[in-house]
Amino acid sequence: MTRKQLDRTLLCVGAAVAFGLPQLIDSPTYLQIIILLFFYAYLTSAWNLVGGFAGVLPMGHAVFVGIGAYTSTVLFLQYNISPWIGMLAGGVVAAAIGVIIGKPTLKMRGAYFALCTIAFAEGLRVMIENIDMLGPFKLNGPRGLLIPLKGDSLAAFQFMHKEPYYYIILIMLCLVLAFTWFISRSKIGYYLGAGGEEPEAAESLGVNVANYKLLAMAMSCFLTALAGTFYAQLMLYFYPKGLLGLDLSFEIAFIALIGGRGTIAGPVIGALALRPLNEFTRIYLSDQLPGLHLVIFGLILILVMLFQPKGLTAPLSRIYERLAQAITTPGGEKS
Amino acid sequence: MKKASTLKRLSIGLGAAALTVCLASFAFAAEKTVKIGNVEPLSGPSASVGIQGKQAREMAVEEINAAGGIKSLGGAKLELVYADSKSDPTVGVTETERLINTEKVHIMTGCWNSAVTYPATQVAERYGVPFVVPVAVRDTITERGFKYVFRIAAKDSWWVRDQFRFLKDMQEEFKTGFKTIAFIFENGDWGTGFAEKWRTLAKEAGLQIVLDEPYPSTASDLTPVVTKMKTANPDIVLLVSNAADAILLTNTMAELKVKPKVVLASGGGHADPKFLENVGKSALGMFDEVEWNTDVNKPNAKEANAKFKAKNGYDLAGESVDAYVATYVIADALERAASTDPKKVRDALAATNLTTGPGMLVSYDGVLFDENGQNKNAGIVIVQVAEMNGKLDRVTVWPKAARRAGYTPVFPMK
Amino acid sequence: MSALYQSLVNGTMMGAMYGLTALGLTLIFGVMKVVNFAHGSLLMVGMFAAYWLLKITGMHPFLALLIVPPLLFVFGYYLQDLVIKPVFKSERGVREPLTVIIVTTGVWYVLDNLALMLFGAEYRTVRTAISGTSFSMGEVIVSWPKFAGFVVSMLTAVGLWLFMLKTRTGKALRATSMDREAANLMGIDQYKIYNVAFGLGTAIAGVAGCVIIPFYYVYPSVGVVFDIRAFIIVVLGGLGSIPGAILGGVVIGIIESTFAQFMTSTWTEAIIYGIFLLILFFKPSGFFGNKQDW
Amino acid sequence: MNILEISNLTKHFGGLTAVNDLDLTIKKGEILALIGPNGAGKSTVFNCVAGVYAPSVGEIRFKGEVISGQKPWNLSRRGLARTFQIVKPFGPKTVLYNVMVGAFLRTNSTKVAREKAEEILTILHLEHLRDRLAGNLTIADRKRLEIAKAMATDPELLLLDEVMAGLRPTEIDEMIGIIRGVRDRGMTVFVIEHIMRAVMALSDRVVVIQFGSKIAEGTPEAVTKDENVIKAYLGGEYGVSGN
Repeated sequence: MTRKQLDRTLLCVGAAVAFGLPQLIDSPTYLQIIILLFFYAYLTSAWNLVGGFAGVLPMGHAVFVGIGAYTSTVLFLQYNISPWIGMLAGGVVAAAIGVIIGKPTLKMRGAYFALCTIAFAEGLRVMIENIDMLGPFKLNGPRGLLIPLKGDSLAAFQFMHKEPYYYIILIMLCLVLAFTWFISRSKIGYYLGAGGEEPEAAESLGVNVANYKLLAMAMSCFLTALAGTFYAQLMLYFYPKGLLGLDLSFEIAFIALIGGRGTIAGPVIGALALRPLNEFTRIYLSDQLPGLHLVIFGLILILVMLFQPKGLTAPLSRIYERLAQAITTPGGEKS
Repeated sequence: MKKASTLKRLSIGLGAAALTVCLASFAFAAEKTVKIGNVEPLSGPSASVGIQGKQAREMAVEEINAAGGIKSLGGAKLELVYADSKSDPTVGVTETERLINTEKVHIMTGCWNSAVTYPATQVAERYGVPFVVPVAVRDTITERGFKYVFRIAAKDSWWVRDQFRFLKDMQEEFKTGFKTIAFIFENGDWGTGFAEKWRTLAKEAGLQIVLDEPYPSTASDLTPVVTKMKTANPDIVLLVSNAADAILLTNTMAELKVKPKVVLASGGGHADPKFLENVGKSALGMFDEVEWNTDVNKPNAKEANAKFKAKNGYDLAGESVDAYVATYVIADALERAASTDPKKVRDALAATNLTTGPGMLVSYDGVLFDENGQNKNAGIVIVQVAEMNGKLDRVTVWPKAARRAGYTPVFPMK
Repeated sequence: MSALYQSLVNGTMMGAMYGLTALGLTLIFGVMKVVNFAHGSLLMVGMFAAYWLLKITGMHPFLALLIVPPLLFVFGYYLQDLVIKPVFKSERGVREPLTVIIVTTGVWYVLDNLALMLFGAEYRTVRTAISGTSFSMGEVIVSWPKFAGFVVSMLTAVGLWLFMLKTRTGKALRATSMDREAANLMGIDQYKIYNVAFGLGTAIAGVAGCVIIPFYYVYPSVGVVFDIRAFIIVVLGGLGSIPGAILGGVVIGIIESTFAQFMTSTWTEAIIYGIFLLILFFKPSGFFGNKQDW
Repeated sequence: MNILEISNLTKHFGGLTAVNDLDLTIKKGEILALIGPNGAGKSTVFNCVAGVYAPSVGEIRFKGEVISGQKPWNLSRRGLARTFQIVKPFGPKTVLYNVMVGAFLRTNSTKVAREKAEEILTILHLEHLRDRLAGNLTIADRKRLEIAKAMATDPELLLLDEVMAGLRPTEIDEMIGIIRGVRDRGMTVFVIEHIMRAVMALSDRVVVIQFGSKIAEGTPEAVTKDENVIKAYLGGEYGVSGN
C-alpha cells in the first residue's frame, strides 16, 4: 500500500464511521454531544481562517454565530422565510459586519486585536440586550428569541429527532474542512500565511496583506454565521447572554489552540479532545463538587500549552507519520 | 444518596455482573428507586441559588425516604440526579436530554433560570417526561399548551398584579395617596419581563412613571442609578434585583440618603438569605414580595426552616421552599400514580390537589394545577423588613389575613 | 445640577478604582507584552484575601493594606515562575506569545473555580469600620470607602510610577519593557523580571481588593465584572502606561456616572464599548501608548 | 534604455532630511551599486523606490512610468522586487513555501507556483533545504532565501539590500556568483552594499551618497579613486571592508 492509498483509506473509513454513527448510537444524548462536537469543530474551522491562517487571535467570534442566528430567526418568525435562506442571509450580514470591523482592527498586533474583538463582541451583546425592536425587526432584548415547534419539516429546518441535525452539521463540517483544505493549498492560503507571519515581506512579494486578511475575515464570518442558524434551529431558543457571551468565543479559540492553530485537522482534534472532556467532567463531577470540572478543564488547558504549545495536532501527526512509514511499502511514493 | 449513585456507577464501570445480580435481588425487595433529574445552575453566575435549591431538595428527599419512600411503589426511594446548567440554555438542553435518555430519570425538575427552563421543558415535552418547575417565573413557560410541564410558583404576571394590589390595599388602609412611581430592574429576562407589565398596571393605577431604569446586574457601581432616583424623587420604587445588585442598590440608597415613601422589591436578590446580613439597617422598612417567609403561619414551616438552617447556615428562601414543595408534589404524584410510567405520573401530577403534609409549608392553601400546568393557588406574600427585639426580621404584612399578629406595618416607610 | 456634580465626583472616585484594577494589567503587559486574562481572577483572590482577613480579625481595612498586597505579591511571583514562565520559554522566538494568553485563561478558570469549591458561590460582604459612612461636600454626598479607595488608588499609581523611575528594579522593569533582548544583554535576567512584574501586578490587585471590599461584595467569578472594563481602560490609556491606566479609568468612571443621568445605565455600558472602538479606530495607541506596541 | 530613473528625490522625516535632491538612473541589464557610509540614506532611497515611503519631493520612474508613492504590492506586480537588510523569512513555514509565496505573483495555480519555486531553489543551490523551516536556516541560507523569494516574482529590477552582510568570505564569493547569474537571466540589479570587495567584483557602475546627496558616480575603479569618496569613508570603513 502506498502512502497516498493509506491516507485515502483512512479518510474513507473515517467518513464511513462518521456517516454510520447514528445507526450505532440510539441515545439522543450521545448524539447531541456529538452534534455539538461537530458544531464546535465547524466553528473552530471557520475561526481558523482568520485565527489560524491569517495569524491573528479573534476572541469574539460568538458575535457572528449570534448574527447568523438572529438574522435567520427574525426572517423566519416575522417574514416566514425558510431558515435555509435565512442562513445565507445571515452569512452575508456577518461577512459585511466582519469586514467593517476587520478593516481598522486587522492591522493591529495580536494582543490588541484580541482585545478589540472582545470589546466588539461584548459591546454588541450589550446593545442587543438593550434593543427590543431594531427598526422593523423584533430582537426581544435580553429575553432572546424562541422558534415555535413545527414538527418535522425540512423547509422549516426543524426535526423531532437528532439524526437530521447530525447529518446536516456533519456535512457542514465536511464542507468547511474541504474548504479550509483547499484554501490552505491555494494562493489565498499561502498569501494569508505569509501576511500573518511577516506582513512587510509579504507586501514586497506582491501580497496586499490587508485585503487578504479582510477576505479571510469575510469568509470566516460568513461560515461562522451559518453555524449560528444551525444552532438556533437545533435549540429552537437562544438569548444574547448565552449566545453572544464570551464563553462561546473563548471555547472556539481554546479548541483551535489545543488542536493546533492553522492546521486543517486542528479544529477536529481540538474538539475531540475538549468537548467530551467538557461534557463528561460536567456530567460526572459537577454534582460532587461544583467547579471541579472547570478546574480540571483549566488545568488541562495549561498542561497542553506547557507541553505542546503548537497544539495536539503536531505530536499526533508525528505519530501518524511514523505509523504510516511502518505500514506503507517503502519506495511506493516519495513522501 | 450520593454514595449510592457513585457505587452504582462504579459497579457499572467494573462491569461486575455478579454484583449487579446481587444488587438487583436486593433492589427487588426494598432498593427500588425513582430517579428525579434536576438541572440547576451549580456553577457560574447563579450558582448560589442553584445550590440552595439543591440543598432544599436533598432535605425533602431525605425526609421522604426516611418516612418510607413511595409506599405504593413498595417503599421506593427517591434519588436525585443532578446536572449543572451553568445558567446556559444550551447546557440546560443537553443535560435535560442526557438525564432523560441516559440516566433514564422518571421525572424532571429545575432549572431556576427562565432562560434555561424554557427550552429544557420543551425537551421534556418532546420526550413525554413530566417536568415540575418550582420557580422560573416567565409566563410563557406554562402557556405553550404543553402536557408534561407543571409549575409550582406564581408566574410573573401574578407577581406584578399582586404588587399593585398590595400598593392599593395599603394606601387605602393607611389613608395615603401616591402619585409617582419609579421602576429599577435588572436588565435580564426577569427584570424586563416585570417592567413591561408594570408599565401598563401603573398607568391603570393612575401613577406617573418618573423613572424607568434597567441596569446591568453585573454593574460594579449603582450610584448613577441611585443618583437618578434621587433626582426623580418618586413616591414608590419598584425593584427587581439579583443577589449582588440588591445588596449594592440598598447600600447605595442608604449612602446617598434616598428615601422614597415605599420601596417594594420582587424577591430574588432581596429575598436571598444573606441579604439582610449584608445590608443591615439600610434595608429597614423596605417591602419585598416573596413566595414564602419564615413567619408564615403553617405547620412545619418553623421546623423545616430550623432544620435547613442548622444544616446550611441560612434560612430557607422562596426559591428553596418552592424546590422543597416541588419534591413533595412529585412524591405525592408518584404515590397516587403507583407507577413510574411517565404518562401515569403525568396524569397524577395533573390531578394533584396537595393541601397537607410536611411539604405544605407554603403561604397558600394547596397545589392545584390548571389545564396548562400552572399552580392555580400559587400565592405571594409581601414582607417588610423591621427591627424586632433588636434583630432585623422579615415580617409578613400582606395579604392582610397573613399579617403577623401584632405587627403594624410602617407605611409609608420612614 | 447637583445630580451632575454628584455623578462627576462619584465617577471620578469609581474611575480611579477602575484604574487601580487596570494598573496591574497594564504593568504586566508593559513588561511582558502579554495580556493577562487571569487578571480578574487575581483581583478576586485579592478580594477574598481582604475579605477573610477583615472578617476574621475585624481589623481596619487600611491595616489590611499592609498585609494583603505582600501576600499577593508572593502568590503572583510564584504563579508566573511556576506556570507561565515555562510556556514563555517554549515560545521564545515566536513573534507574539499568544499561547501565554491562553495559559493565563487557564489560570483564570482554575482560580475562579477553586474559589467556588473552597468558598461556595454566595456573595459575601463584610462591614468594616468605614462601610456605609459618608460625608457631605455642599450638596454632594461622598462615600468614605470610595473616597478612601480614590486616595489609595492615586497613591498606588504615583508610588508605582516613582518605583519604576527611581529604583534599580524599576529601571530593570522598564528596560525589559523597552527591549527584551537588549535588557538581556545588559545582564538583566528577563524571567526574573517577569516574575517581579507579575508579582507587582498581583500585589496591586491585592490593593484593589482591600479598597473595594468595604463597599462591594466578593464571589468566585467577581473578577469578570472588572476584567473586561480593565481591558478597555488599558487600551484607552495605552497598553503599558501607568498614568494611562488611571486616566483611562477616570474617563470610564465619569462616562459611566454622568451619561447614566441622560440615558439608561444599560445604554451607558454600550456607549463605553462604542467609545472604546472609536478610540481604537482613530488612536489605537490610546492616550499614552507606545505606537510600536500595537 | 533606463529601467529606473530617479530625479530630484528628497525625503524628510520630521526635521531630518534623509535624502536630498538625488538623481539616479539604472540601465536595463546593469548591476548598479549604491554605497555610502552608515546613515547616508541608502536604505531610504531603497524604501522610496520599493514603495515603503512616498517621496517628499521628486519623481521615480520605473520603465518610464511614474511609480512614486505606489504601494509595494503594486510595484512587485509591475516587476520590481526587493530583499530586506534584516531578513524577513516566513519562519514557521518551509523554504519551498517561502519561495512559492513569491511565485504566486504570476500565477494562481499552486502547481505552477511550486514548479517555479523549485526551479529557483535549484538556481540558488537551496533545493536540498526545500522542506526545512525557514526559521531554522543559517544566516547565509536565509540571505539566499531572501533573494529566492524576490526572484520568484519574476522581477525586471531586483533591489538587494546588503545581502552580503554577515557572510563569510567563501559565502560572499558564492553570493557574487549568484547575483551575476541573476543578471545573466536578464534582470537588472540594484544593490546596496557595504562589502567593498563585493561591490568591486559585481557592479558595472557605482553611485556614492553621503548625507542623502550624491557625491560620486562612475565605474568602481573610478569611484574608489574619487577624493570625495575617500574623504567620506575616512575613519575606517573603506579600509576595513577591503579585507
